[in-house]
Amino acid sequence: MAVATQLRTPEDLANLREQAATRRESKRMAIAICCGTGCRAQGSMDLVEEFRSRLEAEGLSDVEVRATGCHGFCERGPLVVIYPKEIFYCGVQDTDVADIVDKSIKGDELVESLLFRDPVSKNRFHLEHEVPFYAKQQRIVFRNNGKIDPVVISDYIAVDGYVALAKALTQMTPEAVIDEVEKSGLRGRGGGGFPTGRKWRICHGQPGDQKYIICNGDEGDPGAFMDRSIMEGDPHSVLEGMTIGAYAIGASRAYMYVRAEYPLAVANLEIALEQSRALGLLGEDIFGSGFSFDVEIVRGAGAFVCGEETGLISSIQGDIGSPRQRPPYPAESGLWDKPTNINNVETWANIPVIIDRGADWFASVGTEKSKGTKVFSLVGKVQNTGLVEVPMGTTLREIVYDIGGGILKKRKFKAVQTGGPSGGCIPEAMLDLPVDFEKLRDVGAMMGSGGLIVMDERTCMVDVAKYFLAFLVDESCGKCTPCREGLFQMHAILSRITEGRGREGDIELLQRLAAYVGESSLCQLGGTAPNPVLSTIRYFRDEYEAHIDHKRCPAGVCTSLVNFGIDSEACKGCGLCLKDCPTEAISGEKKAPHRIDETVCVQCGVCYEACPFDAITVE
Amino acid sequence: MIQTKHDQDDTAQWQPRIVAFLCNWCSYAGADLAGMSRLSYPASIKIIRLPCSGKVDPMFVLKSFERGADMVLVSGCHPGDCHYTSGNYHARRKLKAFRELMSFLGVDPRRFKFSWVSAAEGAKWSKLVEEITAEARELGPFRTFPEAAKTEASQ
Amino acid sequence: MARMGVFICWCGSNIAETVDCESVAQYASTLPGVVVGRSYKYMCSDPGQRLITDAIKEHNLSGVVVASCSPRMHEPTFRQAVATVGMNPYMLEMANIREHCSWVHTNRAEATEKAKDLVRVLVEKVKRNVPLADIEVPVTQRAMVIGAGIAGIQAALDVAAAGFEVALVERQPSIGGYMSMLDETFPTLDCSQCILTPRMVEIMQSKNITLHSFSEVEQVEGYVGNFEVSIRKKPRSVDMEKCTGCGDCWNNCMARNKIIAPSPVLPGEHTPPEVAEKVDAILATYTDPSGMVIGALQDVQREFNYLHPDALVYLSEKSEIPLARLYSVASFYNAFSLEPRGDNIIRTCLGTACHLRGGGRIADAISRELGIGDGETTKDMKFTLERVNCLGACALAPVVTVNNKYYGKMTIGKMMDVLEERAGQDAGQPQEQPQEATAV
Amino acid sequence: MINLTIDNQQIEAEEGKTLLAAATLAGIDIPTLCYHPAVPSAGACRICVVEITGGGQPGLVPACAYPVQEGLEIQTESERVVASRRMTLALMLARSPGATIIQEMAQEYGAEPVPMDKGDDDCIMCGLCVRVCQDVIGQSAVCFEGRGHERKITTPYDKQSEVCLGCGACAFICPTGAIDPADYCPHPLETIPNDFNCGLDTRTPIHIPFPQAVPNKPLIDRENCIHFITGGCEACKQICPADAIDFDMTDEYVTEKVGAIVVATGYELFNPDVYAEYGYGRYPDVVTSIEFERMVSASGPTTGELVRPSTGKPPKTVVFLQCIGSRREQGGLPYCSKICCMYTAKHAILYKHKVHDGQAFVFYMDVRSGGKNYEQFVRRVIKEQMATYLRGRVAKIFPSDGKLIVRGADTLSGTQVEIAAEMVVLAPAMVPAAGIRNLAQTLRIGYDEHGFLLEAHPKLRPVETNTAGVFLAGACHSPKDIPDSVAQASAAASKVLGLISHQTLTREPTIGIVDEETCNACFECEGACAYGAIGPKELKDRKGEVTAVVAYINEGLCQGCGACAVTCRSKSIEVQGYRDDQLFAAINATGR
Repeated sequence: MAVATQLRTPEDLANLREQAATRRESKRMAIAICCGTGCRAQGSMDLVEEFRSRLEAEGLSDVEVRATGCHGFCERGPLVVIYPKEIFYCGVQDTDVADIVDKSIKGDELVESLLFRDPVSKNRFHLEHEVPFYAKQQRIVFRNNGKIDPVVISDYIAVDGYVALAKALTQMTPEAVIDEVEKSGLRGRGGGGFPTGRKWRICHGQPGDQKYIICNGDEGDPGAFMDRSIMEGDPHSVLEGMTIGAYAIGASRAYMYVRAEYPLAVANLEIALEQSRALGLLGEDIFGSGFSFDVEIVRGAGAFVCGEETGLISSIQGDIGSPRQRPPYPAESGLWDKPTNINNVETWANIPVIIDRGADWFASVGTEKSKGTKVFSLVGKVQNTGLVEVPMGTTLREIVYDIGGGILKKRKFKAVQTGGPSGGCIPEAMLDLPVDFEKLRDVGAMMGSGGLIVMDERTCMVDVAKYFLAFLVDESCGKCTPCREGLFQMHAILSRITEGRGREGDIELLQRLAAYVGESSLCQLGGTAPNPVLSTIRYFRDEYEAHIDHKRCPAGVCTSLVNFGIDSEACKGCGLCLKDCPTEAISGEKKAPHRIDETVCVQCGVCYEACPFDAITVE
Repeated sequence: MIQTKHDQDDTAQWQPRIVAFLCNWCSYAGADLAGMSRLSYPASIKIIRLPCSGKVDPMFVLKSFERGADMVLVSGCHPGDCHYTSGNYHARRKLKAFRELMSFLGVDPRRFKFSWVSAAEGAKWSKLVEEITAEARELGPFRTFPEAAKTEASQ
Repeated sequence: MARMGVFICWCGSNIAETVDCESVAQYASTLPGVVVGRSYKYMCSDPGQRLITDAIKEHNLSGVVVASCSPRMHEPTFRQAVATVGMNPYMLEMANIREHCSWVHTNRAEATEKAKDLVRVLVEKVKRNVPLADIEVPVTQRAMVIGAGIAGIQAALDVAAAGFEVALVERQPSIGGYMSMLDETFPTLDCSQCILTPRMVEIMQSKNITLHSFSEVEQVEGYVGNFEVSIRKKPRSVDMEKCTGCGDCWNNCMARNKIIAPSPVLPGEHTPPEVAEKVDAILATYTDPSGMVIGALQDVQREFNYLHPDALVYLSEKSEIPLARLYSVASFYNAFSLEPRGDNIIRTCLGTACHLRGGGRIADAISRELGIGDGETTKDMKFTLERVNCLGACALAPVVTVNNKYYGKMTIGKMMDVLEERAGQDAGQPQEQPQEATAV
Repeated sequence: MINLTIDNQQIEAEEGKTLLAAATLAGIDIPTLCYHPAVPSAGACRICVVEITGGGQPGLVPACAYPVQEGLEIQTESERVVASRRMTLALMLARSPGATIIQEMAQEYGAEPVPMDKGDDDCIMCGLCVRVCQDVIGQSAVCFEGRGHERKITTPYDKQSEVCLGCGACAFICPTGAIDPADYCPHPLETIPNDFNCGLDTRTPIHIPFPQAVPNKPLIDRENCIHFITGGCEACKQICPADAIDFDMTDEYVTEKVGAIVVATGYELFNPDVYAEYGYGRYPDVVTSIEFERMVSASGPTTGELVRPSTGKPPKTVVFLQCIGSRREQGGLPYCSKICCMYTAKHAILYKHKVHDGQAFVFYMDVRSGGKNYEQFVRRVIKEQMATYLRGRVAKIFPSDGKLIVRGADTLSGTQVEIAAEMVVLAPAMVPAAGIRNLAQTLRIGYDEHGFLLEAHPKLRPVETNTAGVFLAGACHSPKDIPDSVAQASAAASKVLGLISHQTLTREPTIGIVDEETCNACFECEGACAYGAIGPKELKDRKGEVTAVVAYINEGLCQGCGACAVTCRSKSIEVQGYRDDQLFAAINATGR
């Protein structure tokens, strides 16, 4: 169905949009099935096949089956949404296809069992926008995810795709585009929050005819996967944003650096590139404006440090991803020593909307200094894990409880970690903190790429700090002493603490080392590495003291400080724990209270997780 | 050499007459050195000083034989040492060609000697004279040219 | 008609010992054109010379032959003498009856006979001499000294002191010669450097001396007074004007040893052909491999399931990217493995979300089950375990992938089942392929 | 130029320079470890961090890699800088407790007394070796492997390198000496012998021959310089503050017009390794006199401390052997080298000064001490028992348990003598400097069979040569000591002055003359003339018409060799004083 004709003028684009839109509307109904990595892992591709063959068998040719990108509510995957009514079915298996077709496609009823049931309020919702997970969200970046088929460009064009590009190239000067972006107040979504407009203006002002644009799709933060979903679900919005940016800055070439662990994203982007080149939306003299631009995909190879600008640049240049000292900043001398502008995937995806609907509209969303929305990946001990796009200023409580559906297994909320290894944790007391670059930084955390990891009482904060340090020690490029040696020593101290060999003064030592590493490291990986430790000490000093002074792990996580037992009254003898125990340390007859053999138990805590009756005791 | 020299009687042997054309810078100086070193050699040789072995005109050699020389010697600097850079090269090539002509004219080529003697080779000079004198004795007196000259003079 | 004078010298006893000088003189006077023939004990002495000059005046001689020692010794002496009385010096020549006669012959009769011959030859020649006038030649009033040891230095300084320009040519990079290597000098035990160095400095400071160090005489043209010496100044590779001798260069020179450049290697010389073939295919897809090193390595890894050493070496030779750089890149990034990997590549996610939901426990369980640690491969090459930092599917924590197939919300139990299922399959081609998109 | 403030001191620096360079120029010391002027900065070790207090983003930045900026204010010893430096040193000490430089720096700048896990790896991972090999030398033999704390420096696959040149730059530049190229270089490492110290110590390709060299400027030995062999390494060019290095220099030919030439090319020492019996070249403790001189010299390889090459300890017994190569009819040089007896006596004295309890022996044939105060000098050595003089020759030297047995004869006592020496010094003969024969031929002066230049007359004209205008001085004429050389030099100078002090000089008139009637302009003569003295000359009639062209001999250039006269077919050229009629007359006179 690929349209081969070149779009030479905005009018050509408009005609194509007309055609595509009418073709979409002509269909009575459309069954949108989420084929993001998450749902795909739960078999959504089979659903697509099943629906197609069923519809064919039933001769219902006026219904379209659309394999879309990620809808965001991964917890409840695979997701199916039936348009135009937006009926929302979750947890759909291929056995339910027949039911859905008969009731919702042919008839006008709902398949009750597949409707979303809110664990707290227990009532059911059958329209997507009513589902609490989506209700409070405002989807700008995810505007097309779930609505279009990522590998069909006409889908994207049908929903006003490339209108912004045509407007920018034919009606606006590069300076005007930059002013618009600056006026919009858009700030970098990669983590730093540097005003995008100003960044473009600096690079635009640099001398030299050859400039580069880079899309940072490394997304190294563990617990963050929004860039993935955008690249998989709506690649053209990123490409369009980059083309507009390149026009504004005067760059002729761009590189998209995509993580090795995102093969589907690479595949969808390659297809999107082919299709936009075929339509002349990339390559020579786009829309007859004389502006030529092309994009090349560079696959990352698994290095968190390549998320740092200069690390990424040296990786593209085919070398180890070691950052270098700045200045000179990449805007002055970046890729192959030419002026280079680097922005995150989510930042680029915002650009078309700003140009299309204007800076004022964008500025109306979000807080005074942090404009627009932010996509968070809500994960960890929360009911509804998935991607949440909320306007800046939304409070953490709303995200965790209203959207996230509260804590898993109704355990008590302890903290939420934002900004990944560079960020910090926020205790319950600050749940009402509105999400904003400055506010998060003030409390010792960081917006970061947007990973929101919810932790409950069963999470040991010292273990979390140790986890992040272990991550950073493994991901440090090893070039500068503070990061290579400092983090190693801090990790060693934390390991001692979690193994019950903590000593007096360890906390102060950690703080001094943290200050040193943060201050003296060469790049921002080292610069922000101490944040997780500092913030866990700041808010959960008591846990540290418990580990050091009393050799106890209140959360029952640090294995060497904990041993598990079974409370004979509470234990119903259901045998769940016995089945899961990896070392067969649990014994007992069905319906009779079970016992844990101390010598064999490795304190892995699986039984504690598995027991529905909280019969496992922790001392 | 304090005792006076007495007349040694070695006239019994026939004393060939050898005319020698020596280049002033090397061979002549070499002969001087032989003298200074008091080396002795037969008195058969009579030295004519020329600026360079390159100055030896083949006609001189012919004229010497005609005037009764039993042997003619031309001696110059070692190749490369010539005071005039290339004089000895000219001499070597010219006189080599002339030697073929002489044998054609009936003169035993062994009667015409060519050698290099540097200013420091006094000993080499004296040995050279001894050798060519012995050879000249072997060859015996050279008569072909003087007779021809005599008959010519007589006509 | 020539009026010749012949004067035989006795040279004390040096000539008279083996040559009867008186009879030679007597014989000479009988030669045609000879008007006076005398002999005297020391012709070169003052009375000897006066004997000649008086005879010239008395007999109005036109030419003189002096038979004595070598002309190389006293020709100038006698020529000056005759010039004082108006005779053209070139009308006088010498017959060498000492070095060429008396000193080398013992037989008195033969020696005397030879002396007579030599005199006769010279008389005949000199009869035909014509007066000659010396040639005036301009002199370049500059001097050259070749070699700047203590001798060269001294000569140059003396000439310069007299106000003349000197070109001092020294083959070594520095003047000073052997003396600069000495510690002390006999007999005074002066420190050699202390007495030499001032002279060396004097050379540099003297405005008359042009020093050509590290240079050799190549060619000498011309003759006394008008030499043209061409000097080859060997390249120091250091600009003498600019250099201040601060020492930064020789204190930081990197070549501490003699070096031997590696012999150039023909690409693929010792690479198994099938490996070379595959790498060539990969390289064909890149216009400029140096920019796409990571892409190229990923293709190589997909082809061989790991970065085969021969492939890396061959890639380095073909793309001229140093093997060191490829190796450091290969060992830097987690995605690459320098060791052969199993058919099933298990990746357990240890991202924050997965960590919290027990990702670590699953990884430990797999390690216990298969007996392999992080990055290791089972003996039967069936399984490789890699602990990775985030697979980007955090909503399904804890996540495990096997050859890019995602398994979400894993438990240890489920993991064991997957292992069994995978162990059962005979692997065949490893499925490390990226997922195909469902292009419509 | 950029203006900035360092430690409240107003500084001006060139744009593009780093803070470190600006500070060093202003005499402010900033410690560095992973920095080297010739290697691109990495800012890795962070020892050189300074604090930006104004005019830029505040914080700690590495001075070695941070460029100077207009109006920047930095402090090099602020409290934050010192704290950071102390922590960096503490961490490095924890990683490399054994590295001496880190211990010294910790002493000097203080290290935070922080309890840490101790490592034992001397390498502080500064990366200088990788960067010098990759960016300066251009070979990329060593590289990083892995990342983070497990990162290490190695060659690909820990195997022997195929590209390592063995230049040793990595070991030279490593601050802690943790790397040794011998581990991975494909060939054994070999230093560059310093010829000034007779190869007893080493030098680098760019070097000055010796500290007091004049001109005191370096040169590059292109045989060993990496740039000229592989095209890589421009370290010296990068570092030179005066930008004086110019690799493109080639031979330059200069013509000097001079009136007189003094040859003073000096001598060399005969190489005694031809005499197997002395074992020179085989036994390290058998040295030549010049090597001994260098060993005792303060500017020598051991800064004046005399030690045995084999053990490095002062030799207790030294045997001096005279006339090695000199005064030998066969297999050597027949002449006496004149200076050896004197410098051996001097060596005996120097040896006494250096090793008071040492014992010296001298095997001699005859002590030649003819110069002024020479004999008294030698007498003093003998009288004050500085050396035992043994008249006789040495038959053989052979090693036995760490010593060198010198077996020789003492003809005065008529006995066989064996001395267990710890060092043997040979006094080799003096031979003219290498290449003397070529030079003599170029100058067209004579030389003897040993290569010593020939003086015009040994007694009367000792400083002149047979070629007018060329004079001799020093050992190139014959073996001589310094006093004689200097005297001869001054003599030669006076001869030169005698010649060039005049505007003109007279020359022998024995030159060629062309008989213009008979010359048929075949110009054969022009080819024969070595001096280019012959050229065409136009004969004109009164009306200026050219009637004929004949050969013309330039009076100034012609040397009178007569080659043209002999070549001339029409016999139109005569050499004045050696005309054919004169010579024929002389030849005629040879007959009775």
